[in-house]
This record gives sequence, C-alpha cells and structure tokens, in this order.
Amino acid sequence: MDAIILQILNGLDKGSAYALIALGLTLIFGTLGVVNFAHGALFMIGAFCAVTISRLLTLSHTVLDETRTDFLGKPLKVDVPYIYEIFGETAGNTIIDWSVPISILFAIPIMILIGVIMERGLIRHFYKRPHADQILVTFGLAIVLQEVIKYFYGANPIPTPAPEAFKGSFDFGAMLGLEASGIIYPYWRLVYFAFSAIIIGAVFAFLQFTTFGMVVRAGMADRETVGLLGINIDKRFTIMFGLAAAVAGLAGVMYTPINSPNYHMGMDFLVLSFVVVVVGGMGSLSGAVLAGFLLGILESFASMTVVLEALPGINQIIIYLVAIIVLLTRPRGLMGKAGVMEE
Amino acid sequence: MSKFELTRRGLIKSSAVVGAGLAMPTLIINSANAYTNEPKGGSVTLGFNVPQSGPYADEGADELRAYKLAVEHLNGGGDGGMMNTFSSKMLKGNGILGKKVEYVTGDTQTKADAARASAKSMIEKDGAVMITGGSSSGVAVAVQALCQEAGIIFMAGLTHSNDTTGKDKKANGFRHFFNSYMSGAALAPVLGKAYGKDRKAYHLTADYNWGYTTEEAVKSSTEAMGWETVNSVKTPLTQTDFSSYIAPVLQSGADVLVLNHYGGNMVNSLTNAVQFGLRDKQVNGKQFEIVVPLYSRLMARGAGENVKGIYGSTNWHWSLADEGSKAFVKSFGEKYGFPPSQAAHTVYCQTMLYADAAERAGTFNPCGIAEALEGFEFDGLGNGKTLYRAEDHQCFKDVLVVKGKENPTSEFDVLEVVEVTPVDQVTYAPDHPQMRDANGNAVAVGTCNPGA
Amino acid sequence: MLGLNKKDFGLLTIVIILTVFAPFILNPFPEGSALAQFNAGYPDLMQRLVIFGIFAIGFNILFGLTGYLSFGHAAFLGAGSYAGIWMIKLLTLNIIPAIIASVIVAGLFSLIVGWISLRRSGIYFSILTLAFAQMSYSLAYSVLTPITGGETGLQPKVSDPRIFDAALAEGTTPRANFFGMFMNDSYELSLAGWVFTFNVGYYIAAIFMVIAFYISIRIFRSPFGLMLRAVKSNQQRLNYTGIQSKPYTLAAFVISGMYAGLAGGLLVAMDTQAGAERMFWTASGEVVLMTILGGSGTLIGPVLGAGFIKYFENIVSKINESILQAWFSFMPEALQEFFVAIFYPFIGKGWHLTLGLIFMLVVIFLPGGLMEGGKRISDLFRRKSKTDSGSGKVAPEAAE
Amino acid sequence: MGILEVKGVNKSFGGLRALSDVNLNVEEGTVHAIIGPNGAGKSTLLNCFIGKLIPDSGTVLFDNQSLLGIQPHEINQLGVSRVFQTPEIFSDLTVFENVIIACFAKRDGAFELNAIVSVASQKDMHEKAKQMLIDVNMIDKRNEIASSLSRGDKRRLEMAMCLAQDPKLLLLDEPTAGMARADTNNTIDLLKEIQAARGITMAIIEHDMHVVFSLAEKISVLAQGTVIVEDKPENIKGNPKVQEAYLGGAH
Repeated sequence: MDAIILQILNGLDKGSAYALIALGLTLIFGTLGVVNFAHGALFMIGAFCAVTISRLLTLSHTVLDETRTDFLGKPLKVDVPYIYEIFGETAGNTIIDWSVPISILFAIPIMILIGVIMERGLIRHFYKRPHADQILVTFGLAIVLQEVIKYFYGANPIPTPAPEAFKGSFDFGAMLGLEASGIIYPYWRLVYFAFSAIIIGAVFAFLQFTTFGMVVRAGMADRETVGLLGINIDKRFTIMFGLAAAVAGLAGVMYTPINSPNYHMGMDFLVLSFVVVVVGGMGSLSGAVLAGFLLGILESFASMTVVLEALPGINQIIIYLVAIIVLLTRPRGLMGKAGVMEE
Repeated sequence: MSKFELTRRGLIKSSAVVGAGLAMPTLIINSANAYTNEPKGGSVTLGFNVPQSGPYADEGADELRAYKLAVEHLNGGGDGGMMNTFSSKMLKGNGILGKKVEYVTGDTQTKADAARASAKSMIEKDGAVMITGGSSSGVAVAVQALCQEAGIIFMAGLTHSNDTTGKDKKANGFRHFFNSYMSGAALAPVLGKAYGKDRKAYHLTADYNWGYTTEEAVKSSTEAMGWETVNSVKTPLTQTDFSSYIAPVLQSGADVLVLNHYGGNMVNSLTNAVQFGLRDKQVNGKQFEIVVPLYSRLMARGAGENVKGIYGSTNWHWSLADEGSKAFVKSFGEKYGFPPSQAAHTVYCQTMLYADAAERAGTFNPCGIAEALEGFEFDGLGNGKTLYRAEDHQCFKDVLVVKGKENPTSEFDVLEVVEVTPVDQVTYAPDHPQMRDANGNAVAVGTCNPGA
Repeated sequence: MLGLNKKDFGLLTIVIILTVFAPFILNPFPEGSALAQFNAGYPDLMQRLVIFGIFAIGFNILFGLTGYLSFGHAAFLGAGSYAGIWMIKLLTLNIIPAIIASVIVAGLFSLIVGWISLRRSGIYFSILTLAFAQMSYSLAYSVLTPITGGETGLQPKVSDPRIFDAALAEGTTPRANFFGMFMNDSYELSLAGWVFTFNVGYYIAAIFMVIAFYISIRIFRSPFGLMLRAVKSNQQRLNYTGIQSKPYTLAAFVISGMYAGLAGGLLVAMDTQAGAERMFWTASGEVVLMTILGGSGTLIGPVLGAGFIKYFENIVSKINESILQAWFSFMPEALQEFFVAIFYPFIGKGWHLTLGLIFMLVVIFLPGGLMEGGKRISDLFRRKSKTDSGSGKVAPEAAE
Repeated sequence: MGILEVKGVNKSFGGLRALSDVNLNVEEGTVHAIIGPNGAGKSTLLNCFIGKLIPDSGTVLFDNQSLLGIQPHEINQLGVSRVFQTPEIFSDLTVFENVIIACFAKRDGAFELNAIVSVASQKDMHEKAKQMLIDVNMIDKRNEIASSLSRGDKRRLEMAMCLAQDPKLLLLDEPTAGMARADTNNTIDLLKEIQAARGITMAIIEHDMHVVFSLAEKISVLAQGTVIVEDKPENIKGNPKVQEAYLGGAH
C-alpha cells in the first residue's frame, strides 16, 4: 500500500513536469499550428537561466591563500564572490543559496523576450509553410541553441542545488500516522508539484477569464473563423509564443535542483513532450495536462519491482505502449479536437 | 581469392609520382605494404577517436587534451611528462621510431556507428596506424572489432565493462583502464571495513551491458564478504528522473544503495537519492549508505555536494603522490590550467605504451606491437607496477577506492583516495566466469591481424 | 528507354555517371594539399553516402508522395541490420543472404507497424511510428540483449556457426564478401598528386542504389505513385473516387520500410556490426531531415540531402584546431589567431552548430530544399538563354 | 422502381433534427432536383448517400442495395459519384492527372498495386481522360496545376472526374453556385448533353431555379428536414406548400 501511494506521488511529480512542458508545447502546437521542435530547447534555456543567475551571483575575484596549496603546489586561489562585499558573507551566502528561486524572477522576462524574438524573427514566417519546413527550421534552431549553450557551459551537468531550506524530505508516513520513513518525499519535489499546479492553473485562468484567452481558445477551436472576425491575430500569436516560452522556461528553472541541467536536456524531453501532447489530444490544454499526469503515474508504476518481475523491460517502453493504446482506442488522443494537425 | 588488396595513404605519400608536367598514372593493385597503413614517410599518424558531441563531450575534450600533450611529449616538446618517470626508457622525444608523430581527430558521438565511421575514415583516408579513445564500452567493443578486421592496433580509452577484454576481447585491442570486476573486488573490502559485513544492498543498474557486468561484479564480491542483496532493479539508459526507482528503496529494508550508473545517469540517480534523504536515514539500526562503483570526477562535479562521503572506485586520481602522477599533473596542469581526469590519464598512458611498444618492437606492425605489449611489465605511469596481461590484453594494476571529499578546496577537488587496493586483490583468471560468453565458454584473445 | 521517358532516363544516366565516377568527384583535391581535408573519396564515407541515399529514397516514397511523416523509420533500418548480421553469423559471410533477409524482415516489420499506425493520420500517425521505433530501440538496448547484443551490438566472430561456409582458420578475421570479393578491398589510382580509391563494397552498394533509384523513378511515374500523390493532395476526394487509400499508404509504407531494410542490410554488409542506437529517434529524425533538406517529393533531392548530412558528419567533425591553424598559417600571426578563433566554434566538435545553421538557412531561403536551389540556378541560366519565360510554369510530365 | 430509393431517413446532430422521415425516389435515367431553403437539410441528405454520414434510421437503396454502413469508396465503386459544393479536387496535381486518377479508379477498382508500369504507357486511360477533358471543354488547361484554376474550372474539372467513372448516379451539389450567367448556361448545356448522350441519372441540389427548371424532370422540395412535395416541375411552381416554405416567392 505504501509503495503504491509512493508511486502515485512520484507519478504526480513526474507528471507535473511532463504536463508543464507539454502545456507550453500544446499552446504553440494547438493555437499556432506550428510543430516546434525547439520547445525542448526553451526548457533547456530556462534551466540555464538558473545556472547563469547562480554564476552571476557567485561572480568572484580571486584571493591567494598562502596557507593552502593547489594541485600544482602553488598558493591556492580562493574565489571570493563580489556579493560578499555588497551584502556581507552571511547575507551573501543566503542570496547565493536562494539563486534558483531568484532566477524565476529573471527567467520570466528573459523567456518572454526569447519567445517573442523567436516568433517575430523566425516562426512567424513559417505559419503558412508545410509542417516539414517547420520541423526542419525549428530542429535547426534547437541544435543551434543547444550548441551555443554547450560552447559556453560545456557538456557536463552543472549542479544547481535547491535552497538549504528545501533540502531533505517530508515524512508523509509520520503525518498520516503510518510507519515513519515509509513514505517520504523531498521538499523540493513537493515545491515543484505545487509550482506546476500554480502555473497550470494560472495559464488556464488566463485563457478562461480574459478576453485575450477567449480569442485564443476560439482560435484553437477554429482558426479560420477567428481570422475572419478581423481580430488582429498576429499580435496575439506573438504573445502566445512568449507565454509558451515562459512556461517552458519556468519548468526548466524549477527543474534544475531535481536534476543538474546539461545542454542536451531539451532533446531528452522533446520526444516525451510530443508524446504527451499527442496522447492528450491536439489542441486540448486539459488533455495535455491529463496525459502528463497519466503517463507520469503509469511510468512510476512500471518501475516497481513486482511489475518488472512480471513484465521485464516494461519500464523501458511503458510511455510508448500507452501512447499506442490510447491513440488506437481514441483516434484523437484523450481530449483532442477534430481537424487539428490531421492533414 | 582476393586480387585487390588494401593499399593505404602512407604508401602514396612517399611514392607519389609528382611530375612537373605530365605524370604517369600508377595503378596500385598489389600492396607493397607489410601491414595496414605502414608509415613510409617521415611521420606516423595516430587516430584519436573521442566523443566530441553528446553527453560525454567534456570527457572527450579532456582525452583530446591528454592526447595532444602525449604527442607533444613524444615529439620532444614540453617537459616530457610521464616519459621521464616511465620505467621503460625507449622513448627519446624524437617521435616514434624516429618518425614525427602526427594525429587526426574524430567524433564518436558515443555511438558505435558514428565511432566506427570516424575510425574508418582515419584508417582509410588519413592512414592512421593506431586508433585510440572512446568513452563507453559499446564504442570500445565496436571500434576494437573494426580495428581487428582492418589490421590496426586499438588502444582503448575509457571503457569499464568486463566485456572489452572479456568476452569481446580482440588480439589487436588493448585496455589500460580497469574494469567492473576490479571495481567490485577493490570496493568490497573497503566497504566491509567502513560499513560492516552485515549489510543489505539494493542495486539500481543501468539496463545495458556495462550495467550488467558491474552489478554482477559488485554483487558477487560483496556477497562473498557477507552482504545480502535484497533487490536489484534495472533502469533505462534514457531515464533522467530516478525518483520512482529511488522511492521504494527505503521500504525494502535495504541499508545500502548501490548505483551501477555512469555519467549522466549516475549524476541524476545520486542527486535523486540524496534528495530523498536516504543518507539521513537509519535502517536496521545502521546509517543508510550509497555506493557508486565507478566514479567519473568530471561527471561527479555535476552532482555537486551530493557526492560527499560516497564511496566508489576510479582508475586514477590527480592527487596521487607518486612520481609519475606528479609529473603528469604538472605538465597537464601547466598547459591547461586544471588537473587531468582519469580519462585523460588513461589515454595518455595508452599513447605512451603504444609508442614504447613500437620502439621496443622496432616496427609499427600490429603483430610486433601486440607481442611487445603482451606480458609487458612497467611502472612509473601513475598506477604503480602494472602488467599488460598476454591472455586478455588487460592491464593489471592497483585500483583506487575513493570517496567524495567533505571539504573540497576547488571545483576539481571532488574526490579523495581512501585506499589503494593492491593489484593482487583485483587479479582474476583470464577464464573467470564473468569474462565468459553467453554460453559460459571462455573466449580466447585470438591472433593478431596485421591487415594488408 | 527502360520504361522511362527522356527526362527521367537522363536523370538516371546522370546518377549512374555520378556514382561510377564518385571516387574522382569526391576527391577533387590533391593528396597532401591543405584542402585534402575536404576529400570524401574514401571507401567508408562513399559507402555511407549511397546507403543513406537508399534510406532517404525509400523514405521519400512514403513521405514525399503520400505526405505521411513517419518518425520511426530507423526501426526498419535497425531490424534490417540485425537480420543481416544474423545471416552473416549463422549462414555465410556472403552478403547476399544477409541483404535478402534484411529486406524481408524489415518488410514484415513495417507491415505490422504500418498496419497499426496507418489507422491514424497526421501527427497521430507520426507519434505512433515514433512509439514503435522507440520501443524497438529500448528493448534492443536492454532486455533483448541476448538477441541484439545490447550496448555492444553484434559482430561476426570466428566461432560463429556459418553453416554454408568452410570453417575459418583460427586467427583469421571473418570478412563479408560477395562471392569472394571482400567488401573492404580497394585499389588505388595514383595520378599526379591525386589518389583515387575504388572500393568493392562501394560499387556493390552503388549498384543497389542505382537499382533503388530506378525503382523509385518507376514508382513515381506509375499509377500507384499517382495514387500516392493523390493521397497527399486530397484523401477525401480519393475515397469519393472509389479508391481505398489505406492499401496504397500501407504499400508505400512497406516499400519504404524495405528500402530502409536494404540500407540496414548494406550497412551490415559493408561494416559488419549492428547496434541498437541505429534505431534511436534521432536516427529516424535524421532521415526526415535528409529528405526535407534535399527536397521532399523530388526524385533526387533526398539523395542529395543524405549526402550533405553524412558529408558534414564525417568531414567537418574531423577538422581540428591544428588543421585550422595550418590553413591560415600564411597569414601574420595575429590575423591567423583571429581567423582560427572565428572558425573554431563551427568545426570539429562544433559541427552540429554548423549543421543546425545550415538547416535554418536552407529552409528559410530555399523553401523546396536543396533541389529548389538547383532549380533556381538552372532557371537563372535558362532565363539568360531564353527570352520568353511565359510558359515557364511548372508543368510536370504525364500529359502524353 | 427508382435507382435510388430513400425511405424514412432520420438524422439528428445532438438535439437538432436535420432530417426527419425523408422519402425520395429517383427514377433511372432522369434528372431529379432537390430544392429547398437554406438549412433544409439538402447537403446532409446527400452526405447520407455517399457514406459520409450514416442516418440514424431509415433505408437508402441504390440499385436495390443498401448504402448504409458501407465505405465511401465502395459506394463510389457501385456507381455513385458526387460533385461537391466546394470543388473537391487534387489541387496539387495537374488537371490531367486529376482526371486520369478517376479513370484508373474505374478500371482498377479500390486498390491495385500498379507500381511498375508508367502512367504514360497507359494509352487507353490517356485517351479516356483526354476525351473527358474535351467533353468539359478543358483540354487546353490539362497541364495546369488544379489549385490555380478558377472556381468554375475547378467545378468543371470535378465534373470531368466524376464522368470519367461512368457513374450510374451523379450527385451534384449546387453545380453552378457562384458562377456567372454565361457559365451557368454552359453548365446547363453540358449537363443536358451528358444526359442526352449517356443517360446518367442525376440528383441535383440547386438554388438557382433557372437551372432547376431547365434540367429537372422531377423535383423534391425539402423543408425543415423533410420532403414536403415531390412532383413534376410544372406542378411545383404553383404549389402553396412550396411557396410557404420559401416564405412567399421563388428564389
């Protein structure tokens, strides 16, 4: 029983990451009809926003420590962050410690800007082009973005820990009066889950309760009609793209403490996020979220020892297997609308 | 049967009939070479085949740095590095056999296909006489098989699976790096001492060949010591989030978690395990511990503080105080500004060992070199006394057991050596069960192929 | 001639000439010159160029004609490779059974995958094929290790059964052959400063490619090909014209799967090794990119795209800093360093960056892929020679 | 005994009743017009004949065979072709290719793996396709890409495609919509010729009464999803029910 609760927790957590990435993708996919292979790269850039902020905060000048030596036997160069001089060592350390949450503030405008530049500079010219061209150009862009990151940050993962306050884990077992340590869950993952829920909720609210959102939703249902109504779709598409980029970027920022970011993390998530969006159904935001959680939970269950003993290797293929089953039983995914990306 | 024989660029370079105006075309059908890519000019070309893209690009870059350093030293540049401490004194800094050492580079992408394509281009286009490098066992085994076929010596880079010199060993292939068996054998006594002989272990294993051999090696040596293995779960290579594998560990009653993961998998699974607070827990009245059988310092940096206090093994570490290591760290560090990784060390050694073998054999003929390397005993390359065993072309040397450092002084200062396990403890018979093929048969190393 | 019209026969002739003289064409620079780095006339790359050309030609029959975008074609290439290597291990080192088996196995596999995936269209179809390919990859890499060799793949061994062959002497290396001609045998022609390599394996693969290309022309020009283009254009009208589209798309899927299998079998024949990463989604993506880059739906475009990407992967990735320094060594030192610093990020380990940039530039400026570029250039010449360009509108064959 | 017999057909979308108890009888060899105000359910009814929609209840018999539940391509192979309101053509292909596809469909059936022969070598198909294009007066445009045609040409092309199949029943959904008067008259003449030459049964939906009364031998008036009158043209004009349906005043 504990094991199942635990895996549901895991699934929700994983699912929230999937849902968050898929949400941004489906906004672009569903509204603009653009197959954006650079979406994973946006996620990755979000993560590297966090890395960059933490690097900026720890920007240092070197001081020679004569008492210690480095690997060549010379006096050790010790880095002293400038921030110590501004805020003092204790406060400085606290700020550095909180670099990931701080990054969120910076990541939002940066990601919106990147999204807007991408849309204005490139994607806009591809709305009317075949999907094949969209794939080629966005794939090219994804490669370029990831190689640029690799050039500056290297290929290895870079540790970006969560603030000290969020390290360690929460004991659900003790809270529920069950055996202690039976069900524990890391604080940061709970934060990630809550954060995802807030972002998803915010995006839904934005689309549900604002006029802008109504137009966009109408556009997702029937793009032609909205165009015929004489609404300036161009500007809204730009904003949508910025929004989608921001959602992907935030997902990336918050993900950094869970797994150290590296330059190809976007590609790792790209295929998965496409699967999530399509299983959810093209053009359906709630479908994407639902599919994200469903696949997250099933993936977690598939990794349980009992399951693996019965079906060896099931953990390798569960996501794809579920995708096939869903698409065969429900022609347009879980909640897809007719006519979107079917031609 | 075959009338068309392989001919290589090396021949052309020397015998090119470059007339001022009209040149007679020459059609070479029968080879004038004694072996593949026999160097006939004033230089010899080595092929450095390392991952330059993909997740192991940084390890590849470090290997490449070490290769360049080795070439510089072989050609008499720099401070000579480990050439000065190497027990064999055949290398004089005048290239190999008097020929200037040149090199070509390629990108393995950490994919067997790409690695073979790149190696083939070095052999066919550039006339490389030896291929070396790589950062995974899949690539090593694939390229080693290619070199065997082409008649080229393969000096493996970073490859840790037993298979490379076990069931997939080849007469033209040589490995300096240690392997899964050695990791297990070296780790077990240290773990026993540190954590006691009554432990329950839970294995998470990367679901591919290297993972299998590592799990088997660690399992068998820890079980021999008295540990019990409560469970072992295979994780997909492409997994990035290990939470659903980590979460059930505490409920299993295990008190040690063994992560048979490498590279990015290792960074993520270790980070996840620490996140779940495993190391703060008491199970069975004992402190919960995590073990990482194979450490890569470059990658371990990605796990940040999570590696502190975690045991593992490594082929070499820059903090070693022997003369060879010190010389290597000095020349590498002064050239590049940071200490070398174990990948850099092993490929530097491999280059030196190859050059030295060529000098001793007096030829670049793969068979001559293989003969010179087989059973060769040496010292001064940073791992103490080492034997290149004739039966499987595997180096036998001391193995380092390391631990994540508690108070690192720099970003390179991630690991500290806790024990140097003597070579006797990690030596095994060439037909050890872990080195056999799927049917349980011992595999012979075979006969060298000079090509041509 | 050969059942082709004049224009197609001309195209086929050009392809034949190009493949026959590829050893010359791909080695334009003399040995030892600074630009020799750009020579691609060595056996392995020439083999890969034609093999991936076959893969792309086959993919184009599906994608270029029907518009169905499969994201899992690498699975068929991989399945073909495994079938091929097992034939080499079990039956004989002669490549013929391996190639036949690889085409058959890939055909059967694509029949199953196509049968299921073609129940959906558009992006849903793409994801279904992707899912099948990713499952194949994951299983081949892990639990199917006994059959596939997993991470280390499969290579022929001296100890393999090979029931049709005489036993090899201990110590010899099993080498794939075609009735006694070994794939990696070559002979070289040295001509002044140039060296040209003629490789057995390359010419065998090239023959297969020419045949594959010929069949593809026939398919393009056949009623079947016309129906496939009709599927892409308006599937609904096709149904209301009394035609069932699924058998057509399935046939196209299986044919392109067999092409992929042939490519896989040839890969194994030329380089006796099969590994799981051949089936990874990036490999499927690569053939998509090859086809689009070259110009999907055109006859020769996919081959150009395949050649372009493989050339980059193998040539640009091998240029390293010291080669760069040698190129600019004629300059004063400061200028040399400046140019090396500018070019360095784009070569060697930066080859991906260059490739990505080229993808973007091609698709932005040449919406029909490389073929579009070719067409524009030839239009330019045509305009010069002809004064009237009124009827220069696209008017494909078929009329008479 | 009609070639197309429709009995008691009902079709609802959600709560909306699009067709209720429709009865229709198209005699072989005649032109039968279906008229009615907008939203009367004309196109829905046609969709039920070609397998695009399946009625909730009722029967649709073509040549005494039920059309319900069989695939669109099977219905077409039985001899039912349709010209759509917005022309459905292969817009990426040339005019000639559009027509020859229909010729192949007639000859080869629903599927034929005809992969090795070339289209160019199929002389009989060429002749037939050419003839069809001559029939609809489009032979000089045969090499144009279909998407570049004018709307009228697209419809003529679609008609040529349908005729190439030698249908037993040709369904025409507003064949002259959006056409200029001259074009409309040409189309009427064309349809008349076809009818005279081949005796194809036609069911035609039309708003333009000029077209209807020039062609139709029988007219069914559809209003609010049901057939209110089915009669000869001369009897329709004065029928009060029809006038009521059109809210007083012919179109």
